[in-house]
Amino acid sequence: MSGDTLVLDLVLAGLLVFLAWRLLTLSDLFKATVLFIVFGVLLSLAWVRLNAPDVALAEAAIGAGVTGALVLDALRRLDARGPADEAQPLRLNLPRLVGALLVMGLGAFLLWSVLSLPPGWRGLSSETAAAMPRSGVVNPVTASLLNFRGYDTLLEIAVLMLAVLGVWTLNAEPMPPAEPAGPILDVLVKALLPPMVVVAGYLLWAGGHAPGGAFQGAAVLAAGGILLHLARPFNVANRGVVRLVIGFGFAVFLLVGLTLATLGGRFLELPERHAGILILMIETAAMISIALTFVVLFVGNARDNAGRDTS
Amino acid sequence: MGPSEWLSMVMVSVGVFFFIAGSVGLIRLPDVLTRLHALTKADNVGLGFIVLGLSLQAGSLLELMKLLLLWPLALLASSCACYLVAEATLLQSRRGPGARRHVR
Amino acid sequence: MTPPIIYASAGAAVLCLGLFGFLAARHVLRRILALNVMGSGVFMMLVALAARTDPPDPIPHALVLTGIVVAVCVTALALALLTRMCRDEGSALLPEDRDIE
Amino acid sequence: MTEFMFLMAAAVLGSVALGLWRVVRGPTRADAMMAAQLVGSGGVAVLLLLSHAMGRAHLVDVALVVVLLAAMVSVAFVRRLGPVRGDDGTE
Repeated sequence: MSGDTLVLDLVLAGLLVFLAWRLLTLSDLFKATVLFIVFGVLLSLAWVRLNAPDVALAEAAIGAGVTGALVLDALRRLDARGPADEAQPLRLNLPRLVGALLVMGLGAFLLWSVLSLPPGWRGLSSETAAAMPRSGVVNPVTASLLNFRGYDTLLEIAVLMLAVLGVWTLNAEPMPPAEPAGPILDVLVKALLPPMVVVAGYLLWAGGHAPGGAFQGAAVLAAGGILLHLARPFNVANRGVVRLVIGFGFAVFLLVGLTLATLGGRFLELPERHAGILILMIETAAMISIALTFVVLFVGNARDNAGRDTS
Repeated sequence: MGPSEWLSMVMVSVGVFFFIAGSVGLIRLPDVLTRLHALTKADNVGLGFIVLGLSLQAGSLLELMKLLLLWPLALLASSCACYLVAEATLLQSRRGPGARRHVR
Repeated sequence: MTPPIIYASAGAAVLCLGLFGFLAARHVLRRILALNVMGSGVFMMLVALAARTDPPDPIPHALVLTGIVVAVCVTALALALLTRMCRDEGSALLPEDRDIE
Repeated sequence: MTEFMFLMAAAVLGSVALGLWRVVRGPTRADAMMAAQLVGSGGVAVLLLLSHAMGRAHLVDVALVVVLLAAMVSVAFVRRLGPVRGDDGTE
């Protein structure tokens, strides 16, 4: 590794730490949110440098994009009830000083454990490489998510559904008044939606052999939905169809697992011959559900365009 | 190194120069609209030069197509975003400096 | 000094900053941001330590992908709770923080 | 060539860091909204340069996603935190 690449890594890592510090200490929460979004984009550059392009895609789309839009939306709702900032967010008093010292101790311990790891340790990469031919796909991250660690991903989709249930139950977000979209915004939405759908489909298809997959594709698709909602607010009410689509991905995944179990295999243990097509099926269903889930998390449970309380 | 590599290195350097110019403009210029102008114009030109320089080195047709699709998308997105931010700034200033933004 | 060590150290620093912010901040929105920052620090350490071999270990990548998705769910739910609290009680601080000045 | 691309990527990253000074300093919210554009185009440039330097063509996909998502976040900024149209009777 030559010195030139190290310059980039040092600048990037330093910038990440600086952003984390500033976004927690700036008194204006709006600027903190801006820095949070910047932090997400730069973090995806760090994933690229660490040879984790799948994670980079997810971070850019979910960590920076969808989360950023969610926080901005919440900030507006808080703003309506007085200034959303603090004079001195992290001023040191005695309890905080003790906390800071403890956290610094934790940091020193982590640093020591990182530096003292044996250099030749290979983790689970050899085991994964040995199991890859039986997984049905070429991308080891997709194989791990959908095949080796199927349980985790199934429950992850369940967590997404639970979050939607929580947001619907809290009913916290009366929709803001629909502002007319200007002509330029209309042009932007019309021009960006088709590439977003194409890129989402491409990421889903590419997931088998290259970086990409259901979650990244879903986030790009959801970004399209959120963009549309920002320009022309629409309503995704808690209705039968919406619930059906949100549950679809989980249902398909569960059904595949149960069918395999009844056919004599074990739950979620994909047979070698059909693993590729099963993974694509599960991922397609999951992408549609997850995309709608993200949009619903953003839109909330607003039934009423006038901004009145709907509870 | 062949001439195409030299050419792409020159183009990438010009692109990076525009990026730096854009950031200097963002810091030095006196008001929001001029800063917006500096940022959007310089960054778009800079990205264009970098895309051109790298497309000379593209390994496959698919990669070349993706690169050439990327720049118009970035142009469109950032010029529309620039317009929207400028419009918001004008709306804000027309209401007067003391006017509190309120959300109904 | 290799890239994995640089990013793992930065990840430890980001984790600690996030943890301190989560413990010390009063505004709930900042606490939510801090929680996300802390999670990112954990992810940085995981992926950085996976990158010490070439090709990198894919299992931490899959774990971090799951983590990112769960983090956005948690954030959405926490923001909905915060907005509801703010609507019902008129403050974005937790009850025990409100009277301290 | 590879080293040159790494250096150029570092330079673009540095210029993004310079621009962030304005975001933190303000003074108006519009200055902070520019951050989405700044980090969008800068991030894409770094990704493209890294894609060439690290010899991984699929990083262009990441750049595409960053472009699309940065546009969405820019719109979210303006629509959620810009002034509400029609407040002053001019629209």
